[in-house]
Amino acid sequence: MATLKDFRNNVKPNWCPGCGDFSIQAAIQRAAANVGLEPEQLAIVSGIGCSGRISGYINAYGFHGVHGRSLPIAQGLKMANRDLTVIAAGGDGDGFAIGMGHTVHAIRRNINVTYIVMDNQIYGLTKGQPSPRSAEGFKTKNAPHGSIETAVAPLELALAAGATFVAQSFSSNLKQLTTLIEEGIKHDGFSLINVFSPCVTFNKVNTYDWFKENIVNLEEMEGYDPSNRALAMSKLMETNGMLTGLIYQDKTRTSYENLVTGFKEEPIALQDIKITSEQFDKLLTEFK
Amino acid sequence: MATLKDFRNNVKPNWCPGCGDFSIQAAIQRAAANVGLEPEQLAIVSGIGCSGRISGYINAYGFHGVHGRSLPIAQGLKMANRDLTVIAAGGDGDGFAIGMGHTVHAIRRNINVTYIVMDNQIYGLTKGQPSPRSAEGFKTKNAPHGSIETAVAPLELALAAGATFVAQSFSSNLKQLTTLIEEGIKHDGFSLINVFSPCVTFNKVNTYDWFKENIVNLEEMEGYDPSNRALAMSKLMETNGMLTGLIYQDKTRTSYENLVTGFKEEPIALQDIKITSEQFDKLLTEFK
Amino acid sequence: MIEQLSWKIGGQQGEGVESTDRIFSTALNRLGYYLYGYRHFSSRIKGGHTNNKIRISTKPMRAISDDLDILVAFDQESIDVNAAELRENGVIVADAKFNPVVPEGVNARLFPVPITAIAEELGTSLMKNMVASGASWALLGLPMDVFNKAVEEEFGRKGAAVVEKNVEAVSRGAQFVLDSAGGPLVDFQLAPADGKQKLFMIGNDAIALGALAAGCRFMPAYPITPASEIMEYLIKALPKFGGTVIQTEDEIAAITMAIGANYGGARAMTASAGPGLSLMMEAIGLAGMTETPVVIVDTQRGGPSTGLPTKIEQSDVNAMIYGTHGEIPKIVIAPSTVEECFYDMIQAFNLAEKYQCPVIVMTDLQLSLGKQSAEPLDYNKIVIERGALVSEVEPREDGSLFQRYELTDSGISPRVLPGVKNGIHHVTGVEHGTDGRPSESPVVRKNMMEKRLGKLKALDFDAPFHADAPHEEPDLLIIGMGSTGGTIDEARGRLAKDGIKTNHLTIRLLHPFPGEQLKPYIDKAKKIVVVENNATAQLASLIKLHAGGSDKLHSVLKYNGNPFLPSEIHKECKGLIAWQH
Amino acid sequence: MIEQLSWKIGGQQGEGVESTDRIFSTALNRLGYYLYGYRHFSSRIKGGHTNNKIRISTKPMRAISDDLDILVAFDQESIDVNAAELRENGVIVADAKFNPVVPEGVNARLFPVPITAIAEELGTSLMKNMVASGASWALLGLPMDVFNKAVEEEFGRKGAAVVEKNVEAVSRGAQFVLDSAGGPLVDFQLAPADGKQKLFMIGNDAIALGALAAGCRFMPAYPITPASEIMEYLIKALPKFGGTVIQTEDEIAAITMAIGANYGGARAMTASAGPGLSLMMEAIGLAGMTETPVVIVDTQRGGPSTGLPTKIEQSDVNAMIYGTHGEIPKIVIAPSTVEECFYDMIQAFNLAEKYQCPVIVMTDLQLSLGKQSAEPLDYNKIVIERGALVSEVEPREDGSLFQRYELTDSGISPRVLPGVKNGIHHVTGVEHGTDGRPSESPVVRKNMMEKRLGKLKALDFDAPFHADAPHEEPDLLIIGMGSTGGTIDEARGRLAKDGIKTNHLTIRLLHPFPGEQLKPYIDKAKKIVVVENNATAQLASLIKLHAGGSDKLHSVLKYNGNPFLPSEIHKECKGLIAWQH
Ligand SMILES: Cc1ncc(C[n+]2csc(CCOP(=O)(O)OP(=O)(O)O)c2C)c(N)n1
Ligand SMILES: Cc1ncc(C[n+]2csc(CCOP(=O)(O)OP(=O)(O)O)c2C)c(N)n1
Ligand code: SF4
Ligand code: SF4
Ligand SMILES: [Mg+2]
Ligand SMILES: [Mg+2]
Repeated sequence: MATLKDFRNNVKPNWCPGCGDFSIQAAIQRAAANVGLEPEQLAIVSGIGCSGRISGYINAYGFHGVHGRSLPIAQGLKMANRDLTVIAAGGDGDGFAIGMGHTVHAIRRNINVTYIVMDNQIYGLTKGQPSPRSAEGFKTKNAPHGSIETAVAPLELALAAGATFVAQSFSSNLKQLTTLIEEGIKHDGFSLINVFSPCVTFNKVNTYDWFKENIVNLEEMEGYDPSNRALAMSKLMETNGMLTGLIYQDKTRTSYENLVTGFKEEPIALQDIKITSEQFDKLLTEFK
Repeated sequence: MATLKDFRNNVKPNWCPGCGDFSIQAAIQRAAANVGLEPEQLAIVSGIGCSGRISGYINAYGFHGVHGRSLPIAQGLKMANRDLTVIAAGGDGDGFAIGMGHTVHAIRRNINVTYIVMDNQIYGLTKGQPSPRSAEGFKTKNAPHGSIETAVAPLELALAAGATFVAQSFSSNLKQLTTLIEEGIKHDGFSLINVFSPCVTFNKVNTYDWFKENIVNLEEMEGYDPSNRALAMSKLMETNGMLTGLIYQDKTRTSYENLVTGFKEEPIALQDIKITSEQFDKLLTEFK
Repeated sequence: MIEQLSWKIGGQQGEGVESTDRIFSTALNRLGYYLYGYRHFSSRIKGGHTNNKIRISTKPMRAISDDLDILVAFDQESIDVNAAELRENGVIVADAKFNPVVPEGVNARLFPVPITAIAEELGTSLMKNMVASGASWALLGLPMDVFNKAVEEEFGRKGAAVVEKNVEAVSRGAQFVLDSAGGPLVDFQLAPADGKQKLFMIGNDAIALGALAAGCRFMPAYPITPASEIMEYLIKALPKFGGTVIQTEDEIAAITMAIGANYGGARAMTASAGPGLSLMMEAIGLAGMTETPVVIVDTQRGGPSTGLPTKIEQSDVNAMIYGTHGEIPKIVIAPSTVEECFYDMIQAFNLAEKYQCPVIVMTDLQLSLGKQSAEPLDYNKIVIERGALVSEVEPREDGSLFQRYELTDSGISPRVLPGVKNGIHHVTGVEHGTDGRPSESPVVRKNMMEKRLGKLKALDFDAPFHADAPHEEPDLLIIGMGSTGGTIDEARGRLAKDGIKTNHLTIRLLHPFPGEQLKPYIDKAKKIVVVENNATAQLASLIKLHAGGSDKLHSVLKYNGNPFLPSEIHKECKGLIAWQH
Repeated sequence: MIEQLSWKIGGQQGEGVESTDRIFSTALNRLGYYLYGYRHFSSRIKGGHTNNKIRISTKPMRAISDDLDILVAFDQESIDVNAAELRENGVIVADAKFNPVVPEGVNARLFPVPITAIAEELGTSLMKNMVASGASWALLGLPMDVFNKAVEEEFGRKGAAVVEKNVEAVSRGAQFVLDSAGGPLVDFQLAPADGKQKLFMIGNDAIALGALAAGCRFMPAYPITPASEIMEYLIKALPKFGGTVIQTEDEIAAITMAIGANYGGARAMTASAGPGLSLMMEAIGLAGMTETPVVIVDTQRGGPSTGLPTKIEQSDVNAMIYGTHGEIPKIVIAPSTVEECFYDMIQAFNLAEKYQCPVIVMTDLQLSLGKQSAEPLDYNKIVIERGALVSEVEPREDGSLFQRYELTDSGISPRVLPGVKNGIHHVTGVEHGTDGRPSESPVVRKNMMEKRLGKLKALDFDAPFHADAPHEEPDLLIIGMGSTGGTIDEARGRLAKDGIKTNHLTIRLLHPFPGEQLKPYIDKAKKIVVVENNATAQLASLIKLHAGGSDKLHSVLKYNGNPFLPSEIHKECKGLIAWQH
């Protein structure tokens, strides 16, 4: 069986020292080993951004696509080969700005993909513009007078979009993060895991310390029931989205692939695709 | 002062007889007259779909754009000329499928545009495919085995996205609809009004009768407080989004235009755009 | 006895025009006639004039006729709009309900038939289509049993009572018209057909069927006219083969999902028209850069922007060839018949995997939606070639990645699918080295650009163009693409009668353009006419750029939304010869 | 005394390379030297080798030099990577901290300077840039007061103490290196500059400034390399003029918002690079179809897909010209200098409103990001022409709409802005009649296509190309676009020394392509070389298609991510002459 080190490759990430993304990479590697995957059974589809480089830093199949489209690529991949474990990962700009439409639709479609948002509340790679996750008043180069838009509340949005698995974590909490990724992978459907991942270079507001102060950890909350959607929503609204932990999971639903008429257990990619001449003749009768 | 008939033109809509969209057109015309607009002060930006034709059926400036982009066009227009009343209108496919990203972002940006979704839970113009608003199990030509995706909950999404005005109505309730559009126009910020508008040709499930049976009218609910966001959210979740009326309004926030540094009362489109030579010289110093 | 005839049914959209055509022409197809259909319709659901026209012929025929023999009209508007097209002493079968009038100046035989009345008597006005097609059939004096059999099949599963009602409607329509006309029209007696079984389908059917036969098992797509039928067919068909269609949120999701699925090893495609194609541009570049196979169908309609969604145009050629930023290998092919729609889809999937690049299959609205007779499709031509696909990989000791982008002589590298042991590698739209990892090295960059763009140098494409070139020294070389071929051929027949010798090339590979292979034809030609449904002569520009001939090249362009008529091409060509002689 | 010199600073990204360059070159600019900068950087934030190179000259000079005179190195990698570029006996100023070593085979004068040590002694290693630039300045023997004044201005608002610290860092660096070198380097003594005040800016600055001057008051855009600086400048500048920038959710929102704003009467633009351009294709068609002015800047970078985001390429030409589906009028212009970036933006906004269509302004990464000296910009050339904009409309009794798309001889129709009384009309991306209402009439369609596409027939564009054509019968005609002009000119200087006569055309209007105007040059030329930064010779294809000359046209292409060097063009051209003579 594969171990953690099997998911490591020899590439040195080009992230800034101290970037939150390192821990997310580590958590994915750990989670993959913990759930018993072999490296070739895992595929990571990523977006464009500092975060997007992650698919190249884990020893697994990796697809680094275009900005904002990691989710449709990941869903296509999963539909082609449902035997694979497919993780999509990318930045908050990638998933909540240009990719927002796909994010909402991937959630409601509920294909079995685990989506990890590496949320630093800023655009890292393009050097510090505000992201849809930047709080109102947040000042950066591209918003010298402070952002005047309301920040996106990704988890509330996800619940509204019909999510079956919603979690949030913090890159410093490697243990929680690893467990959540494991749960996400095991979840039968689409899982969204938003991860606070400080950008040490450009984001001088949402720092490690800031998160430590502001995070409300569900693990420390007595009797929270993650199967209660209304509760999840109201807790999120109460805490201004700063909750971490497993916020909501619907175990009663099964994933999209299992609902598709005629869809087989055997992945499309492995099926024999040549039709027989009998099948062909039958198809032609409609046109006679 | 302009009256209802000033907002009528001599074009016969090409909608099917009985289509819900007729009443939405009438409601906009009434609302425009009621709030005291002159036809030239109103601009309607619409998407592509049966619904999208609406901008051609009202005597006002009309821009019929491309599929899914009515909101950015409308926002651009409002930024150019904030004296105009700008209404964006389009189908549920237009706004919640291809346009979903723009919808979420227009909501959080909060530019003073009134967005009317003509929600027939189906794609009309392309002849009856499911829309993101089609309920699970909904059968159409393009989903002969029934839709297997969770329907979009637009109002919950809007609240999650930070909406400052969220309303819903039914094309048969011309009075309520007209009032809500008036309120939307008067609201200082972005207003979303989702309108159930039966497609009599392709949607055999969500019919006039079906809506009459399933709608929960807030007007009949004692003591509902539309300024309470948490309440709005929980009522929506309780009623599976079938609430009509003014669901939420935040009157404490002002619209985006009023928050922009340096933005003037005088519309950009009417300002003198030639800079003076003194201004120019000053600009050049930075490059010396 | 005549060899061919044209028939049209007109009415309001949603009124049964489509189904009247369907029943009538299905029955004709059973008799073995060659059919070629054209639909005139608008971008609205109910109301608005619509008409369907069919050419019926004893010989293969792929052109709309210039004139019209029989017009069936559900309303006066249908007469007013279409009567001018009727040939001298043509026939109008019209619903008696609206007191049809033949417009002044038109010389036609009018047969009012109580179409609605009969249908309503039998229970529902929906049966208008039966009455109208029955009347048409009877006027032609065709065997009634064949028609009834078609009706039986159409309604069989609704039970005998329904079949009976419909047969009754047919026969009442037939009887009424025969009584007024005094029997079948002698001048409309069609010579017997060859009786051979033909397929009767639209290009979109053939595309969908071809994709299925090619092993396509996944189609993410977004509805749009005139592409939607491809999706609709596969929605029904794919589940029987373990595959599925996903109606995505937009075209960007559709193409990127298709790319993801192809990366995963499925054969996946998407289809759209101009607006969707434009939205796919970035992703097409991704497929090119990552060397991921993907097949995209563009069913061209009137552009630009939303344009004329229900009208023909061939104006996306440039966008297909040049549309993405940067430079990628890409193949653009243009089937010109329904049969080619089928075979080319198989070829498209094979090429996409062989050359590991996007393949765009281009049609136009007429080819996509015009229902027509097709030769039986040959199962033996369904050959699936998956290119350099590697299913087993030897372990490597050195911890290196699989060399997915290995530099080879052909530029084509071994491809392995996720899931395969020892095959791990990286894929990115960023420039990359042989293992797929990002690289900014100028040397790597140069090699990779040359590898990718060089792949198509040896492109092995079956028939980059068809040459129907009987003349050593033609007066005119006519070049076209897509649906215009049959119309050009009909015009050529007339030109031949005028003593003008023509050769005809149909371009099937638009990119990489077969310039070198075309050159001999271009060089030899005295005059060249390029026929295309657009305003800026896009095909002609490709020819000029890649094969020369600009000094003798003339364009015949049509961009008013309608397909070419044979007479138009005939006239233009004749004028050109006369003028230049 | 020498006339020109080249200097480079190398280190890790985020280490102060940029700021060292900025301080050093700003001071040089003050002295009136002509500067031409080049940035080598990667798509990552911290770490990874980066270097900035500047050409310093007493005369106008717009090319990177082939070799290097002085290299300032913050690490050994910077020496290893760049030493080969050093000219014989060149100079390396390196941080003593890493014990710098001159690579074998390189003959250079090494001056280790305790750059980090001095900076840290003075309080922070951030001051490395001061020490390094001070040392460079001193070696050249340039007047210290000018440098100190530049430092003062840079830090003035941070207070006297900070200024003092920095001046101290400068002088310590200067002193140290002068001690080791025994005074300024005699062979690096630059002749005095002309002392005239120049602007020192990147193309993106000039574009943003030009937009502002043109009256652009709204810019919706999405960040991307190498376009972001345009947005950044306008974010700071627009609020002072009542305008604003919106950072949108994506490029589709950016362009459609810009279209909405232009429809509303603002002058609005957006800017992006290849990936964004690809995403805008559908909306560009909408602007064309609705005849809405809009200005789009494409700062080309290495493609395809995400490609090489920090490297130069000129490979979006085809996408800009042909990228949307269907056929629209569109103008594509290519400034070739920083000054033109400014003036062309004014022209772009005027053309967009005059011809009521999208205008794409094309640059490349080197033109957009290379910081260089520019001639003073002329306020008097800021002329704003808003075309057929109507601000008052007479009432009409008949209830008809304003004829927004009136058919006129020029094809240009009166345009009225929403808000104007009696101006109500409809706008749609669907084909439409003169009042803007949808129409499927073939006649209307034909008229409207011809109206739209005909508008640009009379395009009045200032200098579609520059001709530097001193020779009646040149041996070689060299054609380029964008940032390559200066490099070509430098190569031409060397060719002249070889006795080869060259003319040089810089294409500035890429679409509609000025084929007819070019023809005389093409026809007269014996040989033509087209120089472009791409792999498929996109400019050459335009020339072939519109102006001919394919038999004598040769392409010099570079697509490894780096800009051309003068020597490369010189060699290729010389080889061509030799080989073909
Ligand atoms: C279509 C397109 N637009 C813009 C860009 C430029 N771009 C690259 S990454 C990025 C955003 C980065 O922010 P985020 O997604 O939050 O990732 P981070 O770098 O913060 O991890 C942008 C705008 C691009 N590559 N493609
Ligand atoms: C980019 C693009 N994709 C697809 C289409 C085709 N199309 C036109 S309208 C429409 C959807 C219509 O549904 P909706 O928005 O709900 O409007 P309705 O007709 O129901 O009012 C589609 C898919 C298009 N015009 N443009
Ligand atoms: S810029 Fe920010 S997000 Fe990017 S690598 Fe550096 S710390 Fe991480
Ligand atoms: S198809 Fe449906 S939505 Fe469209 S006009 Fe008809 S009833 Fe209305
Ligand atoms: Mg981010
Ligand atoms: Mg709808």
